Formats: sequence, structure tokens, C-alpha cells
Amino acid sequence: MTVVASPPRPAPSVRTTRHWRWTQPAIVLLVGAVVLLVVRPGPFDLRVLTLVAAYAIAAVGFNVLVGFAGVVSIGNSLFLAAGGYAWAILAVPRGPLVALLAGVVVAVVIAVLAGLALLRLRAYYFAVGTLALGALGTVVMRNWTSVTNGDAGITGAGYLKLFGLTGVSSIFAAAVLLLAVFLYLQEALRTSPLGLAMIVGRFDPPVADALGVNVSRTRVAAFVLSAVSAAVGGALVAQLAGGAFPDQFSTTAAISLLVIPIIGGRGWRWAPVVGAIVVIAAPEYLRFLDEYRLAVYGVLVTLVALFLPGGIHQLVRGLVARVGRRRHG
Amino acid sequence: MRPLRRTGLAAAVLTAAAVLAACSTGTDASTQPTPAAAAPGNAITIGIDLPLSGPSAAPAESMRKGFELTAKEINDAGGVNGTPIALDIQDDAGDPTTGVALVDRFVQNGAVAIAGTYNSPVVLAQSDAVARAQIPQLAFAISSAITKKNNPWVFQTGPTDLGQIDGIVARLKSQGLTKPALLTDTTAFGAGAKPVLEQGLAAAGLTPVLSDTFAVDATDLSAVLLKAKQSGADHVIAWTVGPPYATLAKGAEQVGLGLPIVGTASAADPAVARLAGPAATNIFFQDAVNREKPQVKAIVEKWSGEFGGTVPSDALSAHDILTVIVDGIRAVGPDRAKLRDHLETYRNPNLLSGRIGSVWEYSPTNHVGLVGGNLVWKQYDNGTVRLADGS
Amino acid sequence: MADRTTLDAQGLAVAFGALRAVDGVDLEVAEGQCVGVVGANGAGKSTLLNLLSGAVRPDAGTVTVVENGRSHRLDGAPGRARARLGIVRMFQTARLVPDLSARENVELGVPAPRGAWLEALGLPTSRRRAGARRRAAEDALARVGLADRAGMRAGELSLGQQRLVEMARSLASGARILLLDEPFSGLSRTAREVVASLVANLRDDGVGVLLVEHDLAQVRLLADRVVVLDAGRVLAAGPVEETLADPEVVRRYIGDIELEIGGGLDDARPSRPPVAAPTPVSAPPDLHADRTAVLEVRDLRVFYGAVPAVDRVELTVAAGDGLGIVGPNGAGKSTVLRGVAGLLTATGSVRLAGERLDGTATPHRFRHGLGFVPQTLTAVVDLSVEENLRLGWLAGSRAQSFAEAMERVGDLFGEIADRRKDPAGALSGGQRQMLAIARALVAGPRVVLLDEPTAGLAPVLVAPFADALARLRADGVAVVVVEHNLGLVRATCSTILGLRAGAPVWSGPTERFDGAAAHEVFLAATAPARTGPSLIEEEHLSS
Amino acid sequence: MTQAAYFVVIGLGVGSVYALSGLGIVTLFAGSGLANFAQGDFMVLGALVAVNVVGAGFGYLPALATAVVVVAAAGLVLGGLFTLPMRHRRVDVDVVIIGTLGVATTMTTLSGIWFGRQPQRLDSPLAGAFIPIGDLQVPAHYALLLAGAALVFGAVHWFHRHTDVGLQLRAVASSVPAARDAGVRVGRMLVVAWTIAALVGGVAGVLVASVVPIAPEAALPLGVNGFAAAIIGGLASPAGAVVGGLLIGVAEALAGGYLNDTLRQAVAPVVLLAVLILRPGGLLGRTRTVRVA
Repeated sequence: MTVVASPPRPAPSVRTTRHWRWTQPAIVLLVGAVVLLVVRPGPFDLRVLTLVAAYAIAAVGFNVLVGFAGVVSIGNSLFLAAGGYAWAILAVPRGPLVALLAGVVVAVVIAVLAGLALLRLRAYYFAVGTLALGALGTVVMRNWTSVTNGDAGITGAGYLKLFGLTGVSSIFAAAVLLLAVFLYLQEALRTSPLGLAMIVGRFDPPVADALGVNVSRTRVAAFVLSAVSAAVGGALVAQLAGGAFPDQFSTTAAISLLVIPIIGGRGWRWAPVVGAIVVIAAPEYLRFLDEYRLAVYGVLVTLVALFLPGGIHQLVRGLVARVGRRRHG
Repeated sequence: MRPLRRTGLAAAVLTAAAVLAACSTGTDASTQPTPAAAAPGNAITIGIDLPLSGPSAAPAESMRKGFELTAKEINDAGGVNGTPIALDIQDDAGDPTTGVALVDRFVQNGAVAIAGTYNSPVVLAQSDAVARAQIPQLAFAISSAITKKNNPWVFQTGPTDLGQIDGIVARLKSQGLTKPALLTDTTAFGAGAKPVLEQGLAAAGLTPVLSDTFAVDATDLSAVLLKAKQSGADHVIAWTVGPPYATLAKGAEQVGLGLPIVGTASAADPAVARLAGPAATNIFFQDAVNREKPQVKAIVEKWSGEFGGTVPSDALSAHDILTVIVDGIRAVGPDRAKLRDHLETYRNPNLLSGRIGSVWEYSPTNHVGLVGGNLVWKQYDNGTVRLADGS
Repeated sequence: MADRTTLDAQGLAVAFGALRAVDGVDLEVAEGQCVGVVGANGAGKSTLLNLLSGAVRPDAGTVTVVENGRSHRLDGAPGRARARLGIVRMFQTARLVPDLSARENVELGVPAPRGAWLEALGLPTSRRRAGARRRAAEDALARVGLADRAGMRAGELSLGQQRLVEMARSLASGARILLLDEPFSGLSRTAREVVASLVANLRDDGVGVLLVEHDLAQVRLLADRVVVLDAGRVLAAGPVEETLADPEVVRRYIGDIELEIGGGLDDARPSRPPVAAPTPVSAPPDLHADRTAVLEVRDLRVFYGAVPAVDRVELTVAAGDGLGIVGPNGAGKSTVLRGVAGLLTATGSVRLAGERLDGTATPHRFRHGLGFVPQTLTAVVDLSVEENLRLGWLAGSRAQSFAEAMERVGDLFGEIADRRKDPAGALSGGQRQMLAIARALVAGPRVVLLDEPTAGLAPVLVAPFADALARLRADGVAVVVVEHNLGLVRATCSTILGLRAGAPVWSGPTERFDGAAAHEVFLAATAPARTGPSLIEEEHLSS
Repeated sequence: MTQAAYFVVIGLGVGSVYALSGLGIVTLFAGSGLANFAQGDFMVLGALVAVNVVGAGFGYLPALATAVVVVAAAGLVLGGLFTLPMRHRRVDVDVVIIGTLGVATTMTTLSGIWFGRQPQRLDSPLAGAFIPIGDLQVPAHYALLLAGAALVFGAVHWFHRHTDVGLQLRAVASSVPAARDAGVRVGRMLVVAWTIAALVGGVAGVLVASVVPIAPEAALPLGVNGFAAAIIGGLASPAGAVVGGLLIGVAEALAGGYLNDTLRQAVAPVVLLAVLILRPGGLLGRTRTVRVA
């Protein structure tokens, strides 16, 4: 019995969301296979697609941080660097698994310490705190020459060889696979108690507290998860460049990481992939604008931030609603 | 539904195990092998890779103008055997990942050769990609590590840091200066040169009384110069890019350094005089371009309108780089492999760079165009540049 | 029977600046018992609930929970610690996460066992636990009758439905003690019945319920004991019927807004509330020659989002007159004022001294002689008293110089005039209310709208406030005041407009507002004839 | 001893650069609750306009005036753009941060295209003059910079304390609903806040150009240092930004002088993190959340 006489609404958009946990990774793997085996793009386009996949992986964690827990950080380039340098230093001597794990462990340790220290702060203060953290990271990368070889960076880092592929296609395959895994984890987290706790912590902290959620602990957890995915993303970026250099993990990289989920649509399961395509691939294909390339990109970011807070997800939802309405006539 | 769920689960575990077993770390170059010849088209494309955004945007902008003016001159004079040349200018923003990607982009767009880039770490990262794509690269970054890798496809304009250091050591000896205070910046430029410098000085029996670093974006460097003054050094060797020399000059004036500052070729950047004004004095450097050379005078005459005042050396070296590549194409046609082989026999005494009579030449064993001795010493005197006495 | 859990609070007290919101309250909620908490706006009901739920830390007093034998001291503990002990609170307005589905919002209430975070890894082993949580949520939704809307996004549900989802969340949380903050405001009649039956079921299942509520009818239905709060202190407590009949309670609280069944409001007149009313109440209207209306509002409809909260309101007030707007809580009184002031989107005509104001922005209306005193004490805390007054003057018609205007306000409210340099935040509740009124007056308005000016005022301040209003009217300023305290309305207003459920139900001179009129306005069972979708109550600003 | 005094004076000069940038950030935050990452670009735009005006043969003061007008106009336009979305809905603070980052990228690129990327210098009226400290000497325009920072601080403080517009700005910063109930035109005040922050940025840019080589790429670091200074003061107090800026400047100079340059670069981030962790509200600021309702 419907308790309340409410006006006729379009058929309730009842979505069984449980299937997404498998379908999203499957779609990504399918697209990856098609690109690799059927489309076979040229070296430059494949390299750009791999970079998109690498940043999408890093952005999954960031989508959890900004989209679920509602925490803004402009210093995540630090975790990219942790993954990148760990790979550049350890991949050849110790093999890929140790390198990836080492990067993740270092990133997690930094994230836990920084999270506990900074997460009591409010929006701006935390954001600028992470900016300072990123700046400190750059100073360390440039000057701890014994480990990071300073500005000259570390070259000769190997790449993840999979299924007998060589060169960028192997990195692309690895990136697509890892992206599928992380998207599976993102959806699993979203429907788990921890994920719901993060989301309610973002929307309404007093209600979250009343429901028994330790809001600051969930924010630290989100910060650590964003560090894990950034470290893995960083390792892939290092493989692409054949080494780790301070200029790869600068503030501009941290800003790109922040912009990807915002343009994609915070919290949306496709935000990391869609956002990465816009933020990483678009500038590559705007090269014909030459000098004005970055100016156009800046204007795009500002307009999305001000007039389209829901990002591309907001457009998609509008489209789906319009199609939905048309079907219901 | 239950059995399907279990098999799905098993499949996932199996693929994960297979992947874990199969993955290892490959170290061979990570670029697709595409030795395709240059795409025929109405124009011969030459890839120009510059850090147009980011910290080195200023010198990159001067080089870009130099490349564009030179290309216009070549095309006005009928191009290469009748076909015009087209420059595919791309911005790598000083980022190694973008730099490596651009190598593939140039190859994909049919470039015959790549002139680029300015930052040593990016050129070092591009080395594998260039070799794999089998396209000749003429880099103007000056770290000697670039040609030390003996990549047959990579050439350097030079003089490298090593070349400049031999020049510096020779001058120190002739001036009787024995106690250097060594200041290097923390960018790849300074950090890369520091060990080479220390070796060069040690070989000449000179041990630095002070060895310190500084940041290129520092507002004030008087602190590090004060240390140099108090260290009992009789001269300062400062290894950095252009604008910091202005900050060093002002700092020297503030602390009353009173010692000569020996710098790198990038001290020729007109920004030094513009930023430091009369404070830019007592700074000695080896200029890649001797402004007294007739052909240099001619070009400076033609271009000074474009640059509103002194034509930066970066623009002049861009002229030489493009000329070397176009001479090669004119000799063997727009074929990458032939152009590479030809470059190893290239010899040209009347380019702009270097001292009067210096020769720009490559050989199978030497991929550095200008070697140490080819440079001319200059000095700042109350904000103006003149030939250094005793050069 | 579930294990025995009782919540016991002793000597609870908290003050915000100089305002003592809760001042030494003892309260006990035993298992299987429903305790009602009633009191006028600003009596401290919501603050008390915040103290018990851990949202606000008490300055003094203790909160202990006795759970089958073990007692836990919780005075300063955060809400989450109390939630784990089974103390669940519901907020006044529905607070669901719009982007999550109704089921996910209810799942948030289901207590998560120790290793719950493992589920985030999506391991197959945790599938069983996820299924159990999902079923618990769907059962709770079924109990509130929303099983078919489990998948819908909470943002797409109506306010009534959202409140029911929140109720379902409390059911699913297995609460031992349930703290309800005015659960019935904003609900349609049928939704009230569902919520009432659910609360009754919970109480019978052994859950201790604390019910903060205005609607005395629901309190009589559900509560075993009732506590009457007044200005932060317990006025009276005990069994419902006996306490509500206590003469002191009747005089101070019920006498204002509701009459006992059978007795007219007239006989309550002699024991007039503490307004001394020295000057003759309604200055004879003919004193002012021109009877032309200075403020005319025709066919006013004010919207919350797309839904009209107030419908077809007409009001007129002449210079020097006073119009009182009365009605039960949630009748839309504040909404009318904010609509006239332009702070809420509204349709219909608003004319001040002949000039059309509807459609213009609030600053424009202030400049043309409209004064507005908001309900909550929204003086700008960081600015000094004088700076707040300057702000008011800047927004006004600037007919007089700031100095002259300050002069006039000075003699009306001497008390704040000599604290002009102190920041507004340091003033007491009453002083801040004086400042808000002074700020409106310093602009030299021709009409002043006052939204519950005496809410939170100590009784001793009500009299001087009534004098100030009277003198204001004597100066020829028209006054429109929304007020709970009927006695004050009778003392200061010449005409009265009765509102219920967002529509006018009575209007006329004060003398004719007798018992029958009060009954019609406050207690009539039938909702006034209305068109359009279910009514949305005004957003109830907690005191 | 003279060496320490020398470093402190140099530190105060460099600190004034951070203070001037911090003042611009505080002015906007105290007026609208927004943190502006493009403040450095306002300064660079002001400096480059002034350099070109001087280059065209005019004096220092006309250059300063032109720069201030141009940058204030840019502030007005951006203020209008940033206020539009706020009119009809609550704005997510973290999304607006990215809005200003987008503006920073655009302005840096456009300044590069219009004014070229070569670093520029603007000779202040005191160019060439020095203040001797023992055998060391400090360029006089460091003192000009310090005086400029004090002047700008005084002006901002006076404007907020003693003008009607400043009063309404403080009301909006304190609480938008309270200001709206008091009849303040909130939308217009936000645009005014942006214009004034840009104006402060223009003046700061011209003053700073006599000490720091100004190139479009220097904008983001200038903005970030301004943030460091403003945060130390609690993001809402102009006095806090000046004290914060000078504190970092002197700490950097002393670290550079007595330790080494690497540590000098680490001073600003370390001091910032220390303040955030030890006193979240900043040294001088009260912990107050500014809601953009």
C-alpha cells in the first residue's frame, strides 16, 4: 500500500546495482582486448591510451577520496612518486611484484602518517596541507640524490612483460588488467559498510556520527586507499617513461589527479575512466591548438567546476532521464 | 545462479594465478619497432621538441623563433631541392613521459629527424624510443651522459658539460686561479654536471674550498655567495641556467664578493643583463656564439627586429641545428637511416656557433658537434657583454 | 524480552554564550517506556536531545546508560559511541543521503559487526553477510510500507516518504533507546498514523523512546510520562494527563496556544500571562487620520523548491497598526514573513505604501521601508553591536542620518546602546533579539515584520519588549508579528490572522478572537480546503 | 652579528613577497570564503603590464596605476563568473578550488602568449640605492617592498574596518544567511571581494617585480607561497598573512644562510605543515568555518 498520495512520478528508476561489480571490469577488459588485438593503434596513440589507463587507476583511489569521503587533496603526486621510484629502483633487480608492493607499502605508510596528522583539518586547510606535502616531496625527490639520483632521475627501469607481449603493448595490457581489478574493488567498496560510511560521512557528518560512523577514521581509510591506487598508477607511469624523474610527479600531476574525478563526476563508477580520457588524452589531441592548448584546457576545467559540479555524470544522468521520459511518453 | 557464481569465481582465481606467474620485468626498449621510411608528402617534416611550458619556457621560446626564422629562410630559398620543409613543433613541458610519447608522435607523423630537446633527463629518457624508432635525433641538452650511452641515432650540438669544463680549467690555469668555490643548481643541469666538474677540477689539481647547491627560483642567493666569500676562495664557479646568473650578480654586489664568477654558456642569455642591469659584472663565460663572426653579424642584423634588441644565443644555435639537419637531407634525401649515416660524416666550418675557425663535425665515434676548444670567452662589464680579456 | 537498557541523565546543563539553553535537567528513559518532552519554542527541547545523543557536550551533569547490569558513563562521549550501545537518534528534518537508494540509506543503520571493513575487498566469503544486511533493510522498509521503493534514490522520494525511510532505519538499527526529535512535523495525516503505530510497536517491543514533540495529541497517544520544559528548566514532570492538567503548566504553556477541551479562552483571560501592558493596549485606531493600508499583500503563495508551502494569504496593515499572525507549529507563519521579505520565492502582489515590491530582491524591499527581524538570532556575530546597526541602516531608506537613527533606537533599547563596541556574539539571547529588532528599526522602516521575537526571551524581558512595540506603533510604524504567546499578541496587536497548514483560516480585529476562533485555528481536525500535492511544512528552525 | 642582521633584513624583504601574495588570498577569503589559487597570476599580470608601460616610456607611477586598473578589471570579470553559480545553489567548496586552478592555468598560458615567457624586471624608484649593514649591503627596494606590504596591509585593514563596503564584506564572510537577512546584496559583495583581491594582487605584483624576476611560470609558486603565509594567519586575518609571510621569509633566509639551500627550499612547506598540525586555526586566526551558503 502506498502510504503517501504522491504525484505520479516516472517509473521509479529501480536499478539493480549488484551486477556492476562484474560487468564494469568485464567491459574494461573487453575494450582493452579489442584495442590491443583489433584496433592495433600506432605507438603514440597506444602510449597515450596506456597513460590514460595508468592515471585512471590512480584516479580510482582519488574518486573514492573525493567522491565517497568528500576529502580534497592536492598532494597525491607524492604517492604517484612513491610507486614510480619504487618501480624504477626495484623492478629490474627484484622483479615486478616486489617493486609494486614496495611502492604500495611506502605510499600507505606516508598516507597513514599524513592522514592522522592532517585529516582533522577542514576543506581548505587540508587541501593546502597536502599541497605543502607534495612540495616537500618534490624537494626530497630533487635533493635525496643518493636514492633518487636528484633531478637527473633514475633511468633504465624495466616494464611489466605479460603474455609474451613486448614494449608499450605489454604495459597497456598490464594497465588494463590492473584497472579492471581496481574498478572491481571500487564497486565492492561502494556497496560495503565502509563505503556507505564514507558517503554518509561526506554528505552529513552529524548523521554519520549518530549512526556510529567514526568519520575521521573513514577519511583516513579513504586517503590510504587513494595512496594505494596512486602508487600502482605511478609504477605504470614510470614504466612508460622508462624511469622515474621528479618532473613527472610535480604539482601539475597532483592537480590532474584532482581534476579527473571532478570532471568525470565525483563518486560515479565511470568517473576515473571518463575523467582520465578528458584530462590526459584530450590535451594530447588538442595539440593542434599549439600555444592555446593549455588555455582551452584551463577554461574547460573552470567551467565544469562552476557550472557542472556533477561533471560528465550529470550530463549522462540528464540524457538517461530524458531518454527515460521519452520512453514513458 | 549458484553454480555459475562458483565457476566465475574459479575462472577469476585461475587467470590471476596465470598472470602472476607470467609477469616478469622486461628491460628491452619499450617502443614499437616501426622503421617505416619518412612518409612522402609535399613537405619534408622535421620534428622540433621544446619545453614550451614549465620552468625552461623562456629559452625554449627563443629557440622556437630561431627554428621558425631559419625554416622561413630555407623555404624562401627554394626549400630542399624544391620541396619545402615543415616544422612539427611540440611542447614536452620538461616532462620525460611526454617527451618519450612525442618521439612516437613524430615518427607516426612522418618526421625525418627530431631536433630536441632542451632538458637532459628528457633526452636521456627518449634515447631508447629514438633507437627503437630508428629516427636520428639532434639534441641540444648539454649533459655528456647523453652521448656516453653511444646510441647511434642520437647526436648532440655540444659543447657538452665536459667540453665546457675543459675550457674552464684551461682558463683557470692561464689566470692563475687555484681555489674555486663550486656552486651548482639543483636542476638536472647542475646536478648532472657536478660530478663531472669535480672530476675535471681534481684532474687539474684544483680542490674546491666550498661545494654548495642553490635553487634556480630563489629570490636571493647572497647567503651562498657570502659563504663563498668567507671560504677563502679566489674565484667562484657557478653552474646554472640563464636567469639565476642575474640573481647571483645582485647577490655578489650585496655581499661585496669581489671575486670573478665563472659560468656556463647559458650565461649568454640576454635575461641576465636585463634582470641584473649594472650589477651584472665580473662574470666570465664561454659563449657558444662569437658575435664577431661575419655570418653571425649578418644573421643578428636580419633578426634583431624580430627579437627587439639582442638576439639570444639560443636562437642562433637553433639556426645551426636546423641547418645541419637540412644540409643532411639536401645531401641524402628525406630518409632517416641514410640521414643518420650521412650525419656521421658531417663537417661544417662556417656555422654560427663556436669561435672563428671552429668546425662543427661528427664522426662515427664522436656525436658531439662542437668540442671544448671551439668556444670564445666573454665577460659581463657593468651590464654589457664583451670579449673577455686574454681569451 | 530484549535485555534491559535504561538511559539516565542527572543535572544536565549547557549554555551558548550568555544563553542558558538547558539548566539542570534530570531525566530517565526506562526500557519499554515512552517519555514525552514538550515546551514552547526555545524551551530547550532539541538542545536536551542533542545532549543525550552526544551531538552537544554538556557543561555539567551526567548521562549514564545501564545495559543489563553494566552502566556506562557517557557525558562527553561522541554520538558514535552511544550509537554502538543502542542509543539511536532521529533528526527533526529527514536527513537521508540523496544519492544513495532507500535500501542503502537503511543499510547504514544496520549495526556492522567487527570485521565489516573486510567486505570492502569484495571477497566472496562476505557475500553471506551482505545478503543478511540487505534482507534486514528490506524487512524494515516493508514494515513502513515502502518495500516497492527500495531501489529508488532517496533524493527522488517525497519528504513524507523520506521520513518513513528514516523510521525504517531506526527499526533496522535494533535500537534499545530511541531519541525522536518532532517525528510528526511535516507528515500527512496517514503518515502520522503509520509513524505513531511504529513508535507504539517499538515501545511494546521493549525499546525506551524519548519523544520531543509539539503535537500534544500525539504525546497524549504515545507517552507514558511527560516532561514540560520552560526556558531550559523542568517546569513539571509525571504521568501525561495529570501533568498537562497542572495549573502552572496550563498557565505558562498550554494557556497560550491551546485551551482545555470545553473551556473557552475567555476565562483564561484573567490569569493573563506576565505582560504588564501598562499603556492602553490597542491605541484606538481612529487616532491615525489616514486609514490607508501601508502594507497590502494579495494572493501570496510561497514555495519550498517547487512545492507551495503557503497558499492564498491576504493581509493588510495600516500605519500604526499591529497585525498578529498566529497558528500551530508548522502552519507556515515564518514562511509568510520570509515570502513578504523576498527571502523565499513567492507569487502574488506585495505593495508597500502603494509601491509594488513583489519580484524585487530583499535589499530593494528594505530600501523602500520594509523592516525584517528574523526568527533565529542571526545578528552577525563577528561584527560589533554598532556595526550590526550600521549594516541595518545601510540597507534601509537612509531617510535619517545614522546618528539620528541611533538616537531613536537608543531610547527604545537602552540596554544594548551602551554595549555598542562589544561583538554581537557576546550578547545574551535576549540582548541579541533586541539587537535584531533595533537593526530593523534603525533603517527607518514604515513596516516591520517580526518573526517570533520573544522565542528564547526570559519572561522578565517580554514586558519591556511589548512596551517597545507599543511605542513603535505610536510612532506610526506598522507592525506584523508572528508570535506563539497569544497573551503578547492580544497586548500588542490590533488585528489577528490565523494560519493553519499554510492557509488563512481566520482574520479580524483582536477583540473578536475568542475561544471558538482559537479552537478553529489551533485544534480543528479538518485540514483546510487545499489544492495541490501533500503539504510541506515550513522548515522548522530548531530553537 | 652583522651577518645575522643582514639575513633578517633580506628575510623581511623576501617575506614581504609572501605577505603581499598572502594578503590577496586573505582579502578574497575574508570577503567570500573562497581560496584563490590564481592569486599569483593576478600578481604576474600586474607586473607584466607595468613592465610594458614602463617599456613604452612612462614612469613608475603611471605603470602602477595602469597595472592596478587592468588587474582589477580581470578580478571584476572573474568575480562575476564565480558568483553566478552561487546565486541559486549551495556551492561545494572543493569544486570551487578547482575552478581557481583552472583560472590559474588559463592566465599563465595567456600571459605567456601576450607578454612572452622571458623573465622581466621592473626598476623601482630606489633602484641602485643600498642600505649598508656592516660590510654587506641590502638593495633599497627590499625596504620599499616591506613598506609596500605594510601600506597594502594598512589599506586592506582600514578598508575592512572603516568603510561601509568593507563592513558588508565582513558580514558576508561571517555568515551569508545572516548577511542576507540583514539586507546585504550578497552577490554584488562577492564580485567586490574578487575585484579588491585582484587590486591587491596588481599592486603586489608591481612591488614584487623589483625583487623577483617575473615570468608567467612564476605565478603558481607565488600563489602557493601566499597560501603558506595566509594559512599561518588562519586564512581570514590580514594581519595573520603579513606575520605569516615575514615569518617564512626570515626563517628561509636564516636557513639559507646558516644551513644550506636545500633546507631553505623545505622551510615553507615544513613551517606550513607544522602550523596546520599544531594550531589548525592558524597562529592568529580563530577556528571558524566560513560557509558559502
